Parts: sequence; structure tokens; C-alpha cells
Amino acid sequence: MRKFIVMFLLVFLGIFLYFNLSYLPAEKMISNNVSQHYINSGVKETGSFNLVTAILFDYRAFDSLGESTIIFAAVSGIVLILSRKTLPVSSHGLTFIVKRTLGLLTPFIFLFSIYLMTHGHLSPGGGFQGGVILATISIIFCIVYGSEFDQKKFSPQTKTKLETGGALLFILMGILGVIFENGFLDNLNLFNGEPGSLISAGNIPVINLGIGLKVGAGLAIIFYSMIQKTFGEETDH
Amino acid sequence: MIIIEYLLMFFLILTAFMAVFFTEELISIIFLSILSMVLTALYLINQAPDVALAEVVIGTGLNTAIFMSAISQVREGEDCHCKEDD
Amino acid sequence: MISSNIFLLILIPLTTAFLIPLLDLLHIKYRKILVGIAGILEFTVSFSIIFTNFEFLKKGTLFLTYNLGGWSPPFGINLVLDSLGLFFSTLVSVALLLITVYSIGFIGHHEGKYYVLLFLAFAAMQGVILTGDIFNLYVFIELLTLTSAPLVAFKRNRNSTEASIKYMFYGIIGGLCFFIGVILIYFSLGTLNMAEISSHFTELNTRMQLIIITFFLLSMLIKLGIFPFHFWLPKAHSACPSSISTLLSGLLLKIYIYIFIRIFWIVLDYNVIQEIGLADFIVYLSLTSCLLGHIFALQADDIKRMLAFSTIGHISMIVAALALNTEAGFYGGLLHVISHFLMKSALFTGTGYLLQYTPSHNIKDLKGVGYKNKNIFISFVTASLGMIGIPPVIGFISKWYILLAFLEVNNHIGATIVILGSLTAVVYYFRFITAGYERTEVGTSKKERHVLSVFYREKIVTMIVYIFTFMAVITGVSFKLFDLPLKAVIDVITNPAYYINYVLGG
Amino acid sequence: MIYNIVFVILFILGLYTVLVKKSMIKMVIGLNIMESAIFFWVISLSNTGNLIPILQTYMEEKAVNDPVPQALILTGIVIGASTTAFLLTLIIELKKLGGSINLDHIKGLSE
Repeated sequence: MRKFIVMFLLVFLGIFLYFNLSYLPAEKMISNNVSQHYINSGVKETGSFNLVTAILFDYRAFDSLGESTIIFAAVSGIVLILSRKTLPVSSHGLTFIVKRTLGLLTPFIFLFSIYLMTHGHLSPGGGFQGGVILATISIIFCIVYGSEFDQKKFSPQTKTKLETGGALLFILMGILGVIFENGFLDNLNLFNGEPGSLISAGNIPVINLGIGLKVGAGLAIIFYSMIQKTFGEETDH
Repeated sequence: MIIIEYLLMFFLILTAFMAVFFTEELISIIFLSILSMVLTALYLINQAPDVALAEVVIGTGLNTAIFMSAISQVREGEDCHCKEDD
Repeated sequence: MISSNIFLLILIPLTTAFLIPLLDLLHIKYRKILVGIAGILEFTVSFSIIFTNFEFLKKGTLFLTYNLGGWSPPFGINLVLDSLGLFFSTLVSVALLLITVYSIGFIGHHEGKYYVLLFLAFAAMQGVILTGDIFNLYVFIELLTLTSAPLVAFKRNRNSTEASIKYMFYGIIGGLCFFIGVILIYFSLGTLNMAEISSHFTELNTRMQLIIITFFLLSMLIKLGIFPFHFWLPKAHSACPSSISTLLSGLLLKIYIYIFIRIFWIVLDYNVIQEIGLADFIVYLSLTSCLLGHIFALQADDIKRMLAFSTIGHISMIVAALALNTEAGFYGGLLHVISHFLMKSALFTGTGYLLQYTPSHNIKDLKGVGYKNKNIFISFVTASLGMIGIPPVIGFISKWYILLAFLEVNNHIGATIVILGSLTAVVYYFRFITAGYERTEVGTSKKERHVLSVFYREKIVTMIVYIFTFMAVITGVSFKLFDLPLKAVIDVITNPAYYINYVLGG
Repeated sequence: MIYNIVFVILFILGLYTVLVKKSMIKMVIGLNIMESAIFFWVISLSNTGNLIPILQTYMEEKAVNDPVPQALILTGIVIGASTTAFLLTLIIELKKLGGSINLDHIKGLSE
């Protein structure tokens, strides 16, 4: 019965939504708006060919700081909730063939993630995407070799260091912007090469690298905490 | 191109319905990851390579892994079926 | 005034949160020193902003901006601190110091992650208050949800985990509604800057205005816990430790009230809402919610649940007073923001102390606590009298102004509900007060609950309770002190043109 | 417009899942579908038939798509992933604490 009431209400809501959305104006009301400005002078002002990266890490870099803080909050929350006395799950992993193949593949995955992070201003990609791929290395280690191996390779302390280090690098870049330039998170004239070369776009590659490490380590911690098997209540209170 | 886009949108809705109305949760999650793949293709058609890259690594890769690990631990009636070691 | 350092208000808690895990790898003892220093630093920065700009504050022309990344407003993200922002920002700074000190005395386990999440929540609150960009506001709202939900589940028993799941589901759906609103604004106007949205919003067609307002309203109703969407609130606010209840009930809902004011009065035009006819809807919905909150509080046997239901009643009352869109309404509503913050914080911190000496939260187990902990219970009684609306405490004054605001617009239903709420409050607070003073012969069994009480430091905790109660009484006597800042705040709310001119023109 | 239809269908489907389905995992799936619906809708609206917002040479005058919605959606995707991960963690924790993750067995959540 409840199901049908909800369904009826939702159909009503859908019709309301559809008919009102069709009034969405085709043209934006402010004619000389921000996106026009970004397209026309984005490359000149930031030195980044990829306009999405230019927006994410220069014009609206504060959003990216908030976004990486959200991942940090999620990691802290997950570790808080799942931080019982834990032992790593020791699945023995998959077969020899898979292990061997993955051993050959891992450097390339790593290379790809570093490529995505450092070429964020030139091609699609950036810190977030590269970071997630970095995290998948850890995830694949957990699945293929068992999580004990993963823990040996990257201990939780290392991951924590990488995570907070990446975030602090971002904030440091912001503070350097206050000292040397006009404001917090201002683009430094650190690498002011010709736009289009790898060493260009101010500190956008540095921020990308910081965010990549932060996101990668954070998501690896999340996955690692979630697959752990817990043993009883903790004893420290 | 427009036909491919319409087809993909049809698949998008189809996979969403599959993900919702299958009772087995594992299948739902597989359909969710297929939905993510379809969405990636749609983003590419709509000229958004950055978003497509993010969707493919997060939606298809990470989300599926997290959902799988969650499901393996919360299945009704059975404990975490990871092997104990001591 | 352009190159002010208001970004420090966000940066200090944020950097502290990032530093805590690194410091934990060194030694655990440095952590408490760091959080203490950060709390004092934030307080100092906040008050130095007030004192250095006191003349502008007196004239009511306080506007501080900061352009992040050096980009001028429509292109980058800018931080704006006007009188309205300063009012809430000071509230957050005071609360940060007091809640941090209370936590040092109160929380005994998993402190590392606790302080990280607490400081991230404070950074998010300052971010919400300062930001001048609507998408940035969405990011900070999500950050608020994602930092407060783990804190709700902090006790890690079944009840609190369920509460946290419920809180997350409501929070995410509220956030998505907000996101749709932001997207609709971007696609119809082509900007994300609040001042620019504000100057062009009235030119949109009516249907677009209606749907944008609907989505923002839906989001705010969910986040504020107004009647049809209040189900998450009592459970979330009662399942966590008292320091977090103080944060959620005393402070977090006020931040959502700030967003409510900022969105509906400054970013969107409230006259449009009145023309559509949604203003009356908001008033009567929140009045219904107010009445229901007080009635539900009657049947709650759990003391923290009772306080949470009373929060629903008071927050709805504030929203109803604000939605009247008169100066008296703003005055009463904003004064009640302060008074509810002080009294609810006093009640929750005091309750947290009292519950250390009782076996459970239930009213049956509270019998005789008034004799065991005399001073704390007296401050509990004082704060409850304020909640009811008895003269020396500030609760009386703010309720009085709200009542006057309702009578001014001849809204007799509203006035009746405010009085009825107070009368109901008499019943449910006195249930607990009489239970506290009930003589019991078996009350000698000192069965302490060992939930949090390992590093439990009594002196710090009691000091904070006394400070909150003392402030509630002192501000009640000298409430004219708030006359000047409140006038400045009302000036900002009723004249969005100042905001637009200052951000875009100056 | 077809994008609006797809958006409304997916959004309502996700909301239906959250409101009606009893399994919490299904509810999280519903939230994910709602988020995907919004992201798809925004990206489709931002496509005005021009090129991708990555310029190839310096100071180029070229008609490209609006890059702002793409940046916003990129942010949104990351936020959505974090919230999903946290919600699933809570569900695992609830199961481990002996609770049921089926809403039929929890009276508190559907009151």
C-alpha cells in the first residue's frame, strides 16, 4: 500500500519536474559570462591548455581544496568507525599466472597514473583521476596477492603520511601564493614555460601531484579498512 | 552519432532498471558498473573527456570494488567468508 | 579593506585537522596542545577582526572581502564577511574554543580521529559562512554532512550506527537537491557568484524561479529538520556523546539557518517567494513543526531525546519568525539563535556530565541526580528555565521578541503556538527536574557507566557548563548589548543591494 | 527534450529505490543512480555541439564547450564516491554489530 502511494507521489513529482525543466532558457542570461571569459583568456591567464584543469586548480582551486578535504573526512570517518583491533585478511590471492602478469603490469599502471597527474594541464586527466588509478594499484595488490602483501608494501603509516603530506602540499602552495603573489592559492610563477610544454602552467602540476598522492593514499586506506576482518571489541577503554 | 547516443541512453535507463529490480544484490552491482560504463561513453560523446576519465576510474573501478567488499561482508545468513588465519 | 586576512578563519582549523594525523605519528601528547592552541588562535583571529573593524561595525558598513587566487569576483571564488556573516562566524569561534576545551575533558577514546573530524566540521562551518560562491557553498555543505555523520556514529553501538545511516541518507538527498538548484542557476544565469546571481535573479521567468526556489527550499527543510523531514534529527542528536550533541544541536543547525537566510534573502529574492505564495507555506509549515516538536518532547523518556525534540520546536520557531520577513521577526529570530545556542549547549554539556553518574539516559535512572551533583544540576535547571522562558535568562527575551513579531503582523495562530510551546516546555522540563530532585533510597548504588570516563576530567567539564550557563544569564540581563550588531545584521538582510554593490562594484 | 526525460526517469527511479526498497545496499545503489542522473543531465546540457574544452595551441580562437559544468561534475563525482564509501562502511559496521541491514527488521529507521 505504502509502495503505491510513494509511486503515485513520485510520478506526480516527475511530471512536475519535467514540465518545469522545459522552461530552462536556452541561452544563459548574463551574456558575457564566466565561461566565455575562461574560454577566451584561460590559456593566457593560467598557462594550462586543459580548461577544465585551469578552472579546477586555478580559478576555482578552493573548490578542489574542499573536495580533497571531503575525501580526507571520509577517510577519517571510515578509519574511526572500522578501527577495531584488526588483522589483515590473508587470502592467498589468485593463481601464479595472475600474480606474475600483474607483476609485469604494475609499473605501467604506476606510470600511467603519474602521467595523468603530471599532464593534467595538457591533456584530459589530472590529480583526481591519477590518484584513483594510484589507489587501484593498492586495491589490485589486495585482491591478487592478499592484503598482507599490500600491508608489507605500503604500511598504513606510509599511507597516512602520503595523504596528509599531499594535503599539506596543497595548503603550502596556497600560503606561498599569499607570500609571493596576490592571494591564497594564487598561481605561482614557478614553472612559467611556454604554454604547451610539460614545465608550464605555474604550480598547477605541483598541486595535481599533491592531490594525486592524497587521493590515491586516501582511497587505498578506505579500501584497506573495508576489507579488514575484525576481531571482537577493542580493549583500550 | 545521434542514433548511437539514443541507443546508449536507452541502455542507461535499462541498466538502471536492472540494477534496481534484480533481487540479487551482486547482479545489481554489476549492472551499476555497466551503467557507469554507458555513462562514460555518453560523456565522451558529449565532449567531456575529463569527466569520462573520472567516471570510468571511480564509477566502474573504485565503486564496484567498494560495493563488492561491502556485500561480501554483509550477506544475510553468512559470516565474512574470508579465511581466518591464526 | 580588500586585503583582509579572513581566509585565516577557514585555514586555521583546516590545517590543524591535517596536522593531527602527522603529529600522532610522533607522539600522542602533542595533540591536545595543538588543538588547544588552534582553538585559542581561531578565537583571537575572530575577535581581532571585530576590534580592528569596530567603527565600520558601528556604522553598519562592515564588508570584508578576500579574492582567493587573486581573481576578481565573478571569475574566481571570493570570501565575503558582512555583518550577517560576522554574527555567525563569531558564534562558531566561541563554540570552537568552548567545545574543544570540553572535548579535552570529555572524550576518552579515539581522540585522534575525533579532533580531525571536529576541526574539519569547524572549518566547513567557517567556509559556509565566508564563501561568496554558491557551488563552493555546496562543497562545504557536503563536507559538513560528511564530518558530522562519523561523529554521530562515534559511540559505535548499534543505535548510533543506525542514527548515522539515517542522517547520511537524509543529508545526501538534501545535498543533491541543493546541487540541482545550483546547476539550474548556472544554466539559466551563467554564473555561480552569489552577488551576480542576486542582481539577475528577478529577471528570470517565473517557472524557473519557482523550480529553483523549490529545490533550495526542499534542501533547507531537510537539513533543518522541519516537520515532514524531521525523522533523522532526534535519533542523530541523541545517539552521540554530549560534546557532539552540543555541536549538532547548538551550532550546526544555526549554520543551516545562516544558509537559509543567505540563500533566500540575499542570493534569491524573498519578495519573489512571497509573490509565489511560498512564504505563508513556510511560516505555517514551521509552526506545525514547532508544535509537533514540543508535543513529541512530552512523550520522550530519554533525556537527550527530549532535548533533541525540543530542538526541533525551537529551530522551527526561529524559521517561522524569520519567514515573516519583518524587522521584528528578524530581531526575535536572530536573538533566539544566540539564546538557543547558549541554553542548548548548557543543557547538553550539563547532561553529558550528569549522565556519567547514571546507568542510562532514561528518566527512571535520573532520580536523585540533583542531590549528587548539586551545582551542575542547578545550572541544568537554570538553562531549562531559560528554554521555558522565565525572565532572568535570555530565553525569555528572545521568545518575547518573537511573540511581539507574530502579534505585529496579526498572526494570532503563531503567537498562540509560541505560548503553547512554552507551556508544553514547562511540563516536559519539570518532569525531568522533579525526577532529579526525587529522594531515592536506592540511589546510593554508584553504578557508573564506563562509556567514556577514562580520561574524564571533571573540572574542565564543569567549568564549560558553568560558562555556558553564566553566559545565558548574563546576556539575558544585558540583552541590549546585542542591539547594535542585530540592527546591522537586519540592515544587511533587508538590503541585498549593499552586498551586490560591494562585491561587484568595489 | 530527451535529456530532460532521461534525467527525470533516472532521478525518480533512484528516489523510488531509496524510499521503497528495504535492503540498504539497494538504497545506496538508488543514491548512486540519482547522482548519475544529475551528472549525465548536466554534461548533456553543457554540450552545445562544439569541441572539447582543451585547446591545442596558444591563443586560439575556437568554439569549445563550456568547461565550467565539467569541472563542477568532476567535483560532484568525487564527492559522490566519498559519501558512497562512507555509507557502505556504516552498513558493514551495522551488520557486524549484530544489526540487520534490512529495513523490515529495523523499526527505528522507518518510523
